[in-house]
Amino acid sequence: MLGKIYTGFGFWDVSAWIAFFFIASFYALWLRSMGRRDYKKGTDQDEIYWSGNPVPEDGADITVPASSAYWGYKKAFTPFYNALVAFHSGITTDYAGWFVFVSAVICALAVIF
Amino acid sequence: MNWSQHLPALVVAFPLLGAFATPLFSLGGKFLRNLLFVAVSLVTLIIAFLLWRNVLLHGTILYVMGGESISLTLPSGFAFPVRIMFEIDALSAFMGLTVAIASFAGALFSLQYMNGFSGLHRFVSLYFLLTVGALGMSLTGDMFNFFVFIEIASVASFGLIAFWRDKPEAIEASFKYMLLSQISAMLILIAVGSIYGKYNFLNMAAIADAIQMTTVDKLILALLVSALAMKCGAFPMSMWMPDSYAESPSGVTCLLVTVSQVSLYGLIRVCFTLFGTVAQNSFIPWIFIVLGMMSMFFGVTMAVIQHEIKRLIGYHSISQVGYMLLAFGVGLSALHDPRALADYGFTALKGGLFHMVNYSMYKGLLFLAAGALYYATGTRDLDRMGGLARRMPYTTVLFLIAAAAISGIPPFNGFVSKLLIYESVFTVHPVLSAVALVTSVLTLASFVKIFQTAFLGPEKNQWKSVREAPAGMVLGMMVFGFVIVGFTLFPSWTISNLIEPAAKALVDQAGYIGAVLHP
Amino acid sequence: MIGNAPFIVVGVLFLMGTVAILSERNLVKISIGVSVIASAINLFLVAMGYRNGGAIPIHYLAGAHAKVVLPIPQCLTLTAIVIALATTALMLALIMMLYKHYGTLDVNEIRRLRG
Amino acid sequence: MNPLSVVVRKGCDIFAWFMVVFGANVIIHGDLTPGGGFQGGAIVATFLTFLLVAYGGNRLLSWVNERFYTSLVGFGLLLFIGLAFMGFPTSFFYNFVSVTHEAAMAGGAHGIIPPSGTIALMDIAVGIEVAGGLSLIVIYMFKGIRLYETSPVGTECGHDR
Amino acid sequence: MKKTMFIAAALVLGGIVWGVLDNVHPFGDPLKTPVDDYYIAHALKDRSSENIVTSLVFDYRGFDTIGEAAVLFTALCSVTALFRQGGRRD
Amino acid sequence: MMQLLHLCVLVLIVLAGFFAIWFRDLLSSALALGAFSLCMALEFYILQAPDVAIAEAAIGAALSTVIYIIALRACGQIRKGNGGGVK
Repeated sequence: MLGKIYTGFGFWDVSAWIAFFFIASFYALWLRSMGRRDYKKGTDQDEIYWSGNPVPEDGADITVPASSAYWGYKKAFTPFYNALVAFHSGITTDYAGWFVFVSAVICALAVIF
Repeated sequence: MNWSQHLPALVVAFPLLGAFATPLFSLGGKFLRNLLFVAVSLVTLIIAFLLWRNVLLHGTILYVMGGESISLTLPSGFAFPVRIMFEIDALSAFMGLTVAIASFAGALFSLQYMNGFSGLHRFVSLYFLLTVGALGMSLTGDMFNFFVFIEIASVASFGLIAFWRDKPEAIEASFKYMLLSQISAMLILIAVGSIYGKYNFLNMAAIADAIQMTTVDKLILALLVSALAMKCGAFPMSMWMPDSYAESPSGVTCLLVTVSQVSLYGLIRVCFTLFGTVAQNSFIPWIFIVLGMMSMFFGVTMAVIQHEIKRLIGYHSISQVGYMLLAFGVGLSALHDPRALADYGFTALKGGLFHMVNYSMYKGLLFLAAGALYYATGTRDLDRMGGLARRMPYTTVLFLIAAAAISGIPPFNGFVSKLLIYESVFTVHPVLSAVALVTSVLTLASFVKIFQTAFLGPEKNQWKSVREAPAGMVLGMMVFGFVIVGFTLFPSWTISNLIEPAAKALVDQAGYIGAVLHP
Repeated sequence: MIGNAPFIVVGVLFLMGTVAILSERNLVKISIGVSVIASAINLFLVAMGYRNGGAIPIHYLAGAHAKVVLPIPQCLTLTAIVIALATTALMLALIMMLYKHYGTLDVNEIRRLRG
Repeated sequence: MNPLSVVVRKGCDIFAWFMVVFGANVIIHGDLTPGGGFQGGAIVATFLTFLLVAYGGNRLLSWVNERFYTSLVGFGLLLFIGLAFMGFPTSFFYNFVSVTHEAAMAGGAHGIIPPSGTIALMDIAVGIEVAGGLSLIVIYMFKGIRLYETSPVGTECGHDR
Repeated sequence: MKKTMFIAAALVLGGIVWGVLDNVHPFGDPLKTPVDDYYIAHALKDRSSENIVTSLVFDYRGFDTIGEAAVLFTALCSVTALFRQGGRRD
Repeated sequence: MMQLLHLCVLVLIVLAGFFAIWFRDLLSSALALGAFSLCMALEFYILQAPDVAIAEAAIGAALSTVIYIIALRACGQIRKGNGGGVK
């Protein structure tokens, strides 16, 4: 059941990973038990460090929206993404056109080779 | 009468009977209809499982529709099959089992998920017909029959994608898919007709035996490859995929994913078995590899910037299909060389097939979890979600399992199949492996994004009253979760019992032909 | 005399239908293009099964031992015709719903799903 | 579509019934003459088309009974797949009542069952199904126009809260 | 620009499809007909059906026909689901 | 003689198909499609396929045209009379 899978270069064994999982979790628990005991809930230690940004009022939702995730990545690849989003134009005949185009290319390759 | 002989016909006929009987049963009220829905799906699953076991024990099964006896393939004096035939080798049975599992889980999920809609008896009929189409595509041994089943599956999916007809986007997505799929159906029909005109056969094994390597054959192969690659979502023709996956009801989406996998099955069946020697020596493997690389890379890069949950997961479908195309392309290029096949080709095929079933399972689970989120919150926009982990613990855990599996985090099953693919395609060229690794990293990044924005973080005031999804939906998700965990914990059992027979059946063209022509 | 004329007609019709799908902007015109392609393929299938001097594939009309045109393509064409009708009806139903929601039949304006 | 003049309407009345009879003829003699279940069913479905052209859709919709056509479709389909299932001891779709031509010529096919067996019976089943199904498609497309004219968009909200 | 490219692709595809059709076999002269000859010889003898096409549709290739009936039923279900009367929950 | 008729029908098919696509007015287009189907049925009859000819005449020429006209009416193209004038 829990045998090895040979991939040609090496092998894959689940039991090793399960053992690794237990060792890693014990290590994490041990690290956690080494932590400081003078942490107190409800004091200043709980507060978020706002670093000059405007502090939201109490009860407001403070989550990072998904559109803001990987902002730098998106900024760096703006030209690429402009072209790619323009490619997904939403026009049905364009989609059909790409399909016909790829079919024509594959058929032309079949004639050539 | 021995019922186990008739399993191949029953596995298609039973859900078909269910579809035809649904209008009758829905007269008896909601309970009877739901009972039919679950019972027929469950029985189909059981039949598919028994069929798979029979194939594993006894080898390839033939079933002649309307023949006088089960073994009748050759009427005396004529050395060719004259009737429609189901030819079920290990690969077909494996696909049928995958479809049946996805169909059962989606049915359990849809019971509760669809409770706000009207016209549900039509939904149940269409759902069964979609199952029938996918099962028939994976089991049939006749080209025109394959076309008919592909049309059943397509028409049922148009109806199901547009089922929420008061939403303009649903109709739009359905129309886009319909136009593309009609063109592809026409191309398939031209190809089937040309094959018939040239060789006078429609049976796959007989065609595979008679096929020659002329230009017309290559053109027919090219038409089939482009049409089926569109159906399974290779990149420049894949724009319908996120649209229709995002707009269909979630219980249907998990089956649509599997139907696209069955189209991929048709593609490899055509390339490996039907056109065997023609395909492997020409440019076709490189078409597979180029399409696969483009699908992987562009699919995942589009997914990273999405902020609508089902659309994001839909773009991942394109990139995951790219992995399989890459693996099958490498396997196809190595097919004519026994040493290369033993060296890396067979591993690539195993990885591709294992990834196919893994993908069906975890992508189905992801779509179901997204549907559960939608059911609970009423929005699909990730910007508005947040902190749902406390309110929906089961969904969170199941989503986490599926996300870890799709991102290829060890020890989940997605990692195992991706490892097989990486190491085998590395032998052909390191660039292929590098693109696959980059894709995997970006996949992980986008799923971290979903998990962080939807489940983690402080609880939003808007979602204080959100409850966990109903029991039926959680049960449907658990079916997939159970399968994923099983594959994760017992990969070597899975590979030796499920994947390796299928891969052997894929490369064994002579066996496929011989089962029909030389019984 | 007639040569391969039916096959040429099939090619021309296929080309006309494809060009109509790709270049027209009206959804109904696009669906007419799909119908034309479907009919072209039906013609292809039937023309492929024709034998010169062949008779109708019905025994008492053809006579006992006459040469008969091939029956399988006609069987396939029957199936293909009904499938084409079913998909045409569904496509027109979708077009009706699209017009209801978007108020237009122009394909360039029906693009809420993009990006 | 507005109603046409009296002459056309009367003509359509008569011809529509002729179409039904002709379609039934094509269906029943499917195994003997050109035609069969699909063709006959489509001809029978033109009955509704005639009435639609003659009387206009709004009057037609007040006459037709959808439940009747739905039950036709269900009955035809269940009969078809039931006949297919009845071949099961041998195999799915086995033609379990047909006799060979010699036996039929020698008089071995007495009784109500035709010598071609399930071919003729399935013809009838498919004819019923196709006639009902095509009529129902036309009816529902017409109801679609009415839906478009009367009800506003977005009445059904699904589970959107 | 894009449109021109697509039309050119359509021309190429149309030409290739015509090339396929033209080279399958000459019109009116099928090269191989073993399966069809089997049907022509056996349809009347085994099944006593005068019309070969009907015997093909409902007996030899009957499984295709049930698929076709299923396609029609599917389209019917889809059309009725699209034009259903909304608001009623059943 | 028969071959001449055959050629004439083929030319008619191409013409009807061309007009079905070329007409700007959608109603004319749909009717041209009906005529196209009728010519196609004639061609099937010439090719010795009466079964297919009956099916094509009943389905393609009658029902399909009616469905097209219903759809055009639903889209307001008949009463407006501007044909395909969405451009």
